[in-house]
Amino acid sequence: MASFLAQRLFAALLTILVTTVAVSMLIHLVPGDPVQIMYAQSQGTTPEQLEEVRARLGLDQPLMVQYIQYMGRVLQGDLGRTIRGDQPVLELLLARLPNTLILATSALVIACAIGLVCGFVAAYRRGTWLDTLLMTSAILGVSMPHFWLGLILLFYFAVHLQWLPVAGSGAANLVLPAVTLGVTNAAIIARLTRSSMIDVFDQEFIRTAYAKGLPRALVLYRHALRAGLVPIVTMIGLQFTYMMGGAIVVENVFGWNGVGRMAIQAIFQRDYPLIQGFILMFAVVVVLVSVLMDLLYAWLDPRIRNR
Amino acid sequence: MTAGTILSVRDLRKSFDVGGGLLRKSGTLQAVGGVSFDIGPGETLGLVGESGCGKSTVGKLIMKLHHPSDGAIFLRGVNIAGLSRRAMTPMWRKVQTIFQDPYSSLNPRMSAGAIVGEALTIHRIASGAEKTRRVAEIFEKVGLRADQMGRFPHEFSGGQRQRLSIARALIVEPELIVADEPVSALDVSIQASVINLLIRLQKEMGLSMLFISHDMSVVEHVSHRVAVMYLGRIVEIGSRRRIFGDPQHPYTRALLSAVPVADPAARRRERIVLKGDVPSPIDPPPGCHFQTRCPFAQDICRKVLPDLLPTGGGHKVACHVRMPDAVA
Amino acid sequence: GDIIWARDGDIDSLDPHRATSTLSRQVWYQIYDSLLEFDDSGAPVPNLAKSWEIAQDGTLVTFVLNEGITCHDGTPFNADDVIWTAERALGEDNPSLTKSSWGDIGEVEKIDDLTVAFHLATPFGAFVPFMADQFTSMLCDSNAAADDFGTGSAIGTGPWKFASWTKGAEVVLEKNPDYVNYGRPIDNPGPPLADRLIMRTMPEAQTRMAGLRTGELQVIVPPIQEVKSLQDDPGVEVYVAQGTGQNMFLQFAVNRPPFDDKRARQAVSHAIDKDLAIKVVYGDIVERQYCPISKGVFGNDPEFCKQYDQDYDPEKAKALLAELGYGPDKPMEVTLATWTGDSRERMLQMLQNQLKKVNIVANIEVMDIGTLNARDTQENNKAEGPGYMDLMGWTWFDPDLLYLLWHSPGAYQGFQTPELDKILEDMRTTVDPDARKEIVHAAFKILLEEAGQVPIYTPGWSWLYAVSADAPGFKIGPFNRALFNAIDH
Amino acid sequence: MQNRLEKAIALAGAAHTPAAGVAPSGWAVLLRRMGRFWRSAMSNRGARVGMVLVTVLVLVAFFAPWIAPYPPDEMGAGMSLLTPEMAYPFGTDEFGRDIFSRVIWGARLTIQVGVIAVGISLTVGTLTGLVAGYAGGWTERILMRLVDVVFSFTETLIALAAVAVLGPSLSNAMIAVGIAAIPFYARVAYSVTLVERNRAYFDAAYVQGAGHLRLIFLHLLPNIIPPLIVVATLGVSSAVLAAAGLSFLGLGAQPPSPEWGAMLSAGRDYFNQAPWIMIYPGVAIMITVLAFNLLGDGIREALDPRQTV
Amino acid sequence: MSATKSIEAPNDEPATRPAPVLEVRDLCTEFRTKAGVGRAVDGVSFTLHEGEILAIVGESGSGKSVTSLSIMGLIPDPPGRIAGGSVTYGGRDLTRLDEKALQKLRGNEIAMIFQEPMTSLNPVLSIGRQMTEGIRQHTGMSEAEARKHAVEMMRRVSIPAPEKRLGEYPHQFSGGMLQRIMIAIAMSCSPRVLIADEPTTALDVTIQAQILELMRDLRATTGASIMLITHDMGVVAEMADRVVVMYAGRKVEEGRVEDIFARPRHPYTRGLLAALPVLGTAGEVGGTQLNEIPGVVPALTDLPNGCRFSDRCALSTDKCLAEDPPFADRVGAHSAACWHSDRLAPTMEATS
Ligand SMILES: Nc1ncnc2c1ncn2[C@@H]1O[C@H](COP(=O)(O)OP(=O)(O)OP(=O)(O)O)[C@@H](O)[C@H]1O
Ligand SMILES: Nc1ncnc2c1ncn2[C@@H]1O[C@H](COP(=O)(O)OP(=O)(O)OP(=O)(O)O)[C@@H](O)[C@H]1O
Ligand SMILES: [Mg+2]
Ligand SMILES: [Mg+2]
Ligand code: NI
Repeated sequence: MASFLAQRLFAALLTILVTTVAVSMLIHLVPGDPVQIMYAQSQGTTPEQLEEVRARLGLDQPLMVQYIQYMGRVLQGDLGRTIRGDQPVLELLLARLPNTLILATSALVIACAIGLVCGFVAAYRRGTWLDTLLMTSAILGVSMPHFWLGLILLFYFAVHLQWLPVAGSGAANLVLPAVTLGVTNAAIIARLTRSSMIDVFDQEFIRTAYAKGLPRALVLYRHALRAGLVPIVTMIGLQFTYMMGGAIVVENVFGWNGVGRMAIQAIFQRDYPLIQGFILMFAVVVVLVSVLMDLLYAWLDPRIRNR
Repeated sequence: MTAGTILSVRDLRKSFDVGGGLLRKSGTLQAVGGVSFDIGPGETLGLVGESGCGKSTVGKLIMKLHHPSDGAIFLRGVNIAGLSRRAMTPMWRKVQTIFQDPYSSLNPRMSAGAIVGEALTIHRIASGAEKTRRVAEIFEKVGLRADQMGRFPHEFSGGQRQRLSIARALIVEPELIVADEPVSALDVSIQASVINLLIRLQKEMGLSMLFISHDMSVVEHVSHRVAVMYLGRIVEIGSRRRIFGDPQHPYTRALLSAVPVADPAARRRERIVLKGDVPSPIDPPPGCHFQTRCPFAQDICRKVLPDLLPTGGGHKVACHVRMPDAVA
Repeated sequence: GDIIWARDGDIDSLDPHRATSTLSRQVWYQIYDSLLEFDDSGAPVPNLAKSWEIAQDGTLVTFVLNEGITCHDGTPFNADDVIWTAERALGEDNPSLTKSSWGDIGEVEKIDDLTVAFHLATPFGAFVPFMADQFTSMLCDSNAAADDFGTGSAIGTGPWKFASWTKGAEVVLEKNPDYVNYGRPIDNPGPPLADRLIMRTMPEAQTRMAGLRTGELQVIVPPIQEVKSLQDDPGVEVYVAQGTGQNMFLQFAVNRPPFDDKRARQAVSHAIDKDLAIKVVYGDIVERQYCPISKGVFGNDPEFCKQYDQDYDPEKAKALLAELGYGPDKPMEVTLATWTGDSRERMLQMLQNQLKKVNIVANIEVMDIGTLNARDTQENNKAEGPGYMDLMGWTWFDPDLLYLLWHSPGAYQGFQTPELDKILEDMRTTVDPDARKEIVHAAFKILLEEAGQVPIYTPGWSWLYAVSADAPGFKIGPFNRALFNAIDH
Repeated sequence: MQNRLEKAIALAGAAHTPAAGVAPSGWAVLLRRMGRFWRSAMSNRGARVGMVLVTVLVLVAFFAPWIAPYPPDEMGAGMSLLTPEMAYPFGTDEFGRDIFSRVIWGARLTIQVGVIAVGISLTVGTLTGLVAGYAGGWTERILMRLVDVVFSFTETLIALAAVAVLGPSLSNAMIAVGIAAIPFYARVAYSVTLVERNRAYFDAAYVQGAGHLRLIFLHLLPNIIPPLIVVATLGVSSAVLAAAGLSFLGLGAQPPSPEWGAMLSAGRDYFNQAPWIMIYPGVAIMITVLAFNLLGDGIREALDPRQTV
Repeated sequence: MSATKSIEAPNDEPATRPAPVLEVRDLCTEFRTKAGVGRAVDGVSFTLHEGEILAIVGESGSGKSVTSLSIMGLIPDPPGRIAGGSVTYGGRDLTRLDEKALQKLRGNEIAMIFQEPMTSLNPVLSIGRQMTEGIRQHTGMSEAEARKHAVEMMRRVSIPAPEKRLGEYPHQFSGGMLQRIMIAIAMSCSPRVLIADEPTTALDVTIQAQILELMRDLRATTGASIMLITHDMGVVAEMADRVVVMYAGRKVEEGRVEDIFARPRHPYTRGLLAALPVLGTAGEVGGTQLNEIPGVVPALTDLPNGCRFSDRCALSTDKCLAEDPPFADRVGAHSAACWHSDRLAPTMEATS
C-alpha cells in the first residue's frame, strides 16, 4: 500500500514537473510581459525604468534560470509573490481554493444526483419511452452552452422570481452556479451510468442473483449498482477536476470568486508566478483526486484491493 | 538432438512479472520452467495439460511471440531463442502457427485472400497473378473454394475459418506447425473435419507439428508422441502408445481416467479423482509440483523436484515413485 | 447603509506605487487624498494642502498643509507623511511605477510640521497637476509599521477607511467619521453619509445589470448597450464621466509599407466616418475626439485640431490610395486590432465596413491588452507583412503623455520624427502655460498632419456608472473620479 | 488510473465491436465496411434524426450564399435591432445585419470548427495512442505521460498560447480546441489498440513477419477506427461548444465573422433589449450539438452488440 | 432411494420410473433480433422425473440454455419472450406465474448453476454475502445462522477452511472452486430441481471429474432431480439417465442413455457420436478418419424448409426437404424426429 502510494506520487510528481516546465515555456511564448502590461494605458516610465522593474522581478534572466530559481523556491514551499499587487501566491491560491472546491463539489453532487438516478432508470427501462425521454434530455443538457444556461437561470430565478441572489460568495449564491454546472455535467454522468448499468445488467452474475430468487430491488441495488459504479466513479473524478479548472465561464457569470477566474486573469496579466502557482496547484489537485479515485476504486472493487 | 530433428527445445523457461497494483505485491509467475523436447520430421508431438500449465506459452516461445527467459530453441539447428525480430523474419517461413480461436485470429478487415496471401507479399515470394494463383491453390488444398477469396472472415463458418487459418500457415510451406488448441473452439461436428484435414495435410506435406490441446482423445488421435505438462514442466513424455497405454506418471493416469468416456456401458470403471485444485504458478508448492494432489505423494516428493528421466524407449517421466502397472 | 459598487475587475493593489490600472485608481481615490484636487473644470485646487507656491522658475514648489487632518489610524497628518510618501515613491529600492511622472525631483524638504518644499532639478510643467493625481495619493507614515501595506492594510486620510480586501471578490471600505472635505468637488463637507462602500468584482455585465435590477447593487459599470434602457428607467440614474483624460485613437505600424507612407495613413483617416461610427456604436455616450489628447486636458482645442485632421472624404482616400497603387483590383489588406471590451470590437466593425468602401480590406483582431501592447511593438519592428493598425487608448491628465507615446523610442517604437522629438522635449521643460500651449499645439499639428495618431473618441473605458435611484447623491469628478461622499443609502 | 480512464472513456464514447462489412484490400474493406456500419447505425432512430439534422446543416453551410438573403456582414441591411419579421426572420443586430443570414453563414464556420478541430485531435490522438499501444515499453510510457501533460492544461491556456503565438482567430481557436482534445482520442485509441493488439490476428500477422508499418497501418488502424468514429462524432459537438466558449472569452472568432459562439457572446450585451440576437445562434448551436450527439450516440447504440431490438 | 438405484441399475424399465417433477410441454421461446424473430426453442417437450439426471445435449446455439432459462423465467424481455407452451412444476405453470411467486421458487425449489463460474458470481461482493443472501431470502434465517449454513454447504462441496474463505472474493478462488461454490449456493436451500447449464465446460478434465462426482453425490444424498445441459457426449454418457438431443431449437431425439448411444435414431445424433475421437480407439495416426458432419447449424432466422437437419444429412430425401418430421413419441422412451429413424438403428449397430 505504502509502496504503491509512493510509486503513484513519484509518477505524479514527474508529471507535475513536466507540466510546469511546459506551462512556463508556453506562457513565455505569449507576447507581452507583465511589466509592460502593468504600464498599459496610463502614464508610463522610460524604457530604462521598465528594465529596472524587470530586473527587480528577475524577469531579465534567461528562462531556464528563472525556472530553476522558481522550482528551487517551490521546493522550499515558497510559490513566490504575484507581479501585480505583490501578494504571496500561495496565500491567494489557498484563499480561493475553498470556493472552487465548494462549487465543484456542490455541482458534482447535483450532477451525480441527477445523473445517477436518470442513468439508472434509463438503463433499467432501456428501450422504453422513459429511456428515450431521459436520454434526450441528457443530450439537450450537454448541448447547452454554459454561459447561455447560466444567464437564463440568472434572469429567471434571480431577477424575475427574485428567489436567489444574483452574485456573490454566500451560501445562497452557490445555488445557481452549482446548478448550471451540475445540470450540464449531469448529462454526461447519466449517459455513462446508463451504458455502464446496461453493461452490468447483461452480466451473468445478475442472472445468477435472479436465479437465487432475490427480489428485483435487491438485485439492482446490491448486485448491479455496486458493480456498475466503477467506471462511473472514474468519470466523476475526471469531471471534478474539469469542473475545478474549466468552470471559468460559470464563475464569471455568477461572480463566483474561484481559482479558475483568477487563473484567467493571471494569464491576461502575464502574472507568471501566479500562473505557475495555479498550474502547480491544479496538477496537485489532479493527482490527489486521482489517488482518491484509486482508493475509492479499490474500495468498490475487491479485485483491485487484494489480488 | 538427432540430425533429422526439426525442432529441438532445451531447458526453455519463461517467467512473467505480474501484479503490482494497489495493496498488492508484484511477483514472478513461472509459466514455463525448464522444458525440453524434440520433434522429428513428419512427426506430431501432442502437448497436453491442464489450463494454465504453460502449453500456449511454449507455443508462443517457439513462435517468438514471447522472448524466452532462458533456454534454447533450435529450429533446423539454428537457435532462434535470442534472435532479433529482423533476424527472425526469414525463420517464420519455416515455422508457422494455427491459433485456437479461428475468428479472432483472422483480421476482420481483410479479405480471406488477403489474409492468406499476406505472407507471400511480406517475404516477397510472389505477387500479382502468381500470388492469386498460389492462394487459390492453397484454398483448394484446405477444402475451400478459390471463389471465396474475396469474402471476409465473418462470412465463413467456424470450421472454414480454421481452414483459412491453416491455409495461411501453410502457404509459406513451413516445416513445422505449432497448433495451439486448433479445434477446442469448434463444435464437435466441425472439429472432426478440421482434425481430419490436419492429419491429411501433415501426411501429404511431411510437416512436423506441435499439437497443443487439453483434450486427451484428440491428442491421442493426432499425435505420434505426447508430452504431458503440469505447472510449467513436462512430467511425462513418450510415444502415444506408451502414454495412453502405459502411463507412468500419476498425473497422466489421473488425467486419462478423468476423461469422460462416451459409452454409458463403461461407466462404472474405477477412476482416480484428484483432490484439490491446481496450485498457482506464482507460488508453486515445494518439491514435486504435483505433490499437493498426488495420491501417492511421499516425503521426498514434498522436498525434491524430480527430474525428467528416461525409462527406456524414448519415454521419460518426472516422478520419484515407481508406479505399479497402469490401471487405465 | 452600504453602497455596493460592482465593476468588471478587481484592483491590483492598494499601494498607489504598485499599480496603474483605472480600477485601482478609482479605489485609491476613496481611501487617500492628494495634496491637491481637481475642480470641476479640471484645474488643480487646494485639498490636503491649503496653498502652494511655485518659485525659482518652477524648480521649487512649496505646499502648506491644512491643520487638523487625521489619518485613519488617528495620527495627525503632517509634513512627515508627505515626505514619507514622496521618498517612498522616489526611493531607489522600491520606486513608484510612475516615478518619472513626478519630474526630476532632487529633494523633498520639511520646512515645518505643515510646510513641505519640493526641489526640482529642472522645471517640470506637469508637476502641480500631478499633485492632484491618485498616483501622488498621500500615504500616512504609519503604514511603515505594516508589512502588508497595499494588500492587507492601507492608511490614508480619505473619506473611506480600508476594512478588507478579498482578492477577486471585493474590497470593503468603511466610512471615515473624522473626514473633512477640503477640496473634493462635492457638496458634503464632512464624512460620507453611508456606512460602507463595497467594490465588488463581477466580470459579466449582464450579472451586474441583474444585480442592479434586484437592488442588490447600488452602483454598477453598465454594459454600453444597456445605457439607453437604463436612462429610460426611472429607478436608475446613468452617469457619464466627462473629461476623463482617456483618448482613443488609431495608430499604425509605420516602419514598413504601406503605413510608412503618410498618404496611406491619411487615406485611412479620410476613409472613416468617425461621427457615424461613434453614433452607431455608442450613441451619445462618447464624444468625437479631434486632438491627440483628450478633452479636459491642457492644450486640448478641437477648433485648432480640426484644421489639420483628415475629415471624412472617401474620394480623397481613394485618390491617395490610387497614388499608392491600390484600387478596386488591388485592395489594400491590413490588420485592424484592438483589445477586448467596452464595445471596441464593434467600433472596429464599423471602421472595417467603412474601409471596405475604399478598397481597404481590414481583418479584425481583438486580443487582451497585454498581447496588444506587445503586438504593437512587434509590428513596428517587423519589416515584412501586411499593414497593421490598431485602435489604442491612453489616459493622462497632461499632454506630457505625448512625450511617452511619440518621443523616440516611443512606447511602441512607432511614429516619430526628429522635429517632434525636439518639440516634445521642449514641452517637458516649459512651465509657462501660454508658451507650453504653443508647443503642445505644434506637436498636435505634426501628429495630425502626418496622421501619426488619428484621434477618434473620448472617453474610452470604464466611464459609465449606473446608480440605483434609491442611492442618490452620486457624482463624478473630472478624470473619472467617482464620489460617494454624498450618497445617502 | 489509466485503465479505469480507458474503460470510462470506452463506455462513454466507444463501442468495442467491429462492425460487419465487405471488400478487397484493407482500406477498401474499411470503406465498404463503413457502409455496412452506416446502414446498421441508420437503423437507429436517434442516429437517423441526427443524420438528417447533420445533412441539413451541411447543405445549409454549402448553399449559404444562395440561402442567405443578405451577405453576413452587410451593415444596414435592415435597421438595427429589428424584431424578427418577414424580411428579417431572425431580426437584425445592432449594425442592422440580418441575423438569419448570419446564422446561415455561421453554419459554415461551425462545421469547419467541428471538422477541423476534430480532424486535428483525431489524427494526432489516434496516431499517438496507436503508436503508444503498439510499441509498448518506453515509447508507450513517454507518449502517454505527454498525453497526461496536455490533459492537465486547460483549454483556455492552450487557446491563449495558440492565439498569442499565431494571433487571435477562429482557426487558431480550432487548433487550440483540437490540441486540447488530443488526450481524449489518444486514450481511446490507446485502449482500443491494446485490445486489438492482444487479439490473435495481430499475433498471426506478426508471425508472418509483418513489419511495423504493416502491423500498424494495415492491421491495427482499420480495426481501431470504428470506435474512434463514434468518439469523433461526439467530439464534433464538444468542439463546437468549446469553440463557442472560447469565442465567449474573446479568444475565438474575430468580428464580424458570424461564428455562432461569437454572435452569442456579442449578443449577450443585448440580452435585455434584443434577446433574439442571442437566442437564434444559441438555438443553432444547440441543434448542431444535438445533431452530432444523436448521431454519435445512435452509432454507438447501433454498434452495441447488446442492443438487439 | 430410487434415484440412486437408477445409477446402479440403469436398465430399469420405463414403467418403474418415479413421478415427474417438472414437465415441459411445447415450449417456444423467441428472440427479436435485427435479422428478424428467431425461435431459439421451438416446441420442445420433455419431462424431468424425481431423482433423475436428464441430459440435454446439442451443439452450440441449439437452444439448450434458452430452454433452461425459460424454465427459470429468466429470459431477458426484451428481446426474448416465451411464445408458447408450458412448464409445469408442482401443479403450476411456471410460465404464467407472477414475479413474486417465481422468486419464491427460484433458488429455493428450482436452483440453477451456470457455465462460467468466473462471471456468474458477482466480483465485488464477498463469497459469504453471495452465499447467505439466497439462504436468508428463502429461509428467513438470521445472518449468523445463514453464515453457519453457508459454511456447512461449503464444507459439503469440500472447500477447505470455509470460515476463512467466506470473507473472500471470487477472484481469490480458482475456477473449480467457484463452480463448487455455485453448486453450494444452488444446493443450499435443498432444491428439488437443479438445472446445471454446462457446469463443467469451462473446467479442466480433472476438475470436471471432481464436479461431476460432486453432483452425483448430491443427487444421491438429497434426491434432487438434475437437468444437465452439455455438449459433451462423454459427460452425457458418464452422468445421464436419460437424454434429450436438441438441434436448431428442436428436440430431435430422446431416450435412455444406453439406447441413445447404442442405437441413435436420428442421423444428427449418430453424426455427433461418430465425430468424436474416442480415447483408446485410435489406430495409426491418420489411420481412421473421424466422421464429419458437413455444413453448419442453420441460423434461427433462416431455417431450411422441412427437416432442419436436411441440408447436412446424408440420408436426406425429397420428403425431408419438404416436410418437417414430427417427433414420434413411440412406445418405449426412445424416439426421434426423423423420417428415416427406422433405417438408422441397424446401420449403427452394425458398425459399433
Ligand atoms: N503475457 C502474460 N503475462 C503474465 N502471465 C501470463 C502471460 N501469458 C500467460 N501467462 C500465465 O502463464 C501461465 C501459463 O499460461 P498458458 O497460456 O501458457 O497456459 P495454457 O496451458 O495454454 O492454458 P490454457 O489451456 O488455458 O490455454 C498461466 O498462469 C498464465 O496466467
Ligand atoms: N438474448 C438473446 N438475444 C437474441 N438471441 C438469443 C439470446 N439468447 C439466445 N439467443 C439465441 O438463441 C439461440 C439458442 O441459444 P442458446 O444459448 O440456448 O444455445 P445453447 O444451446 O445454450 O448453446 P451453447 O452451447 O453455445 O451455450 C441462439 O441462436 C442464440 O443466438
Ligand atoms: Mg492456451
Ligand atoms: Mg448455452
Ligand atoms: Ni470440451
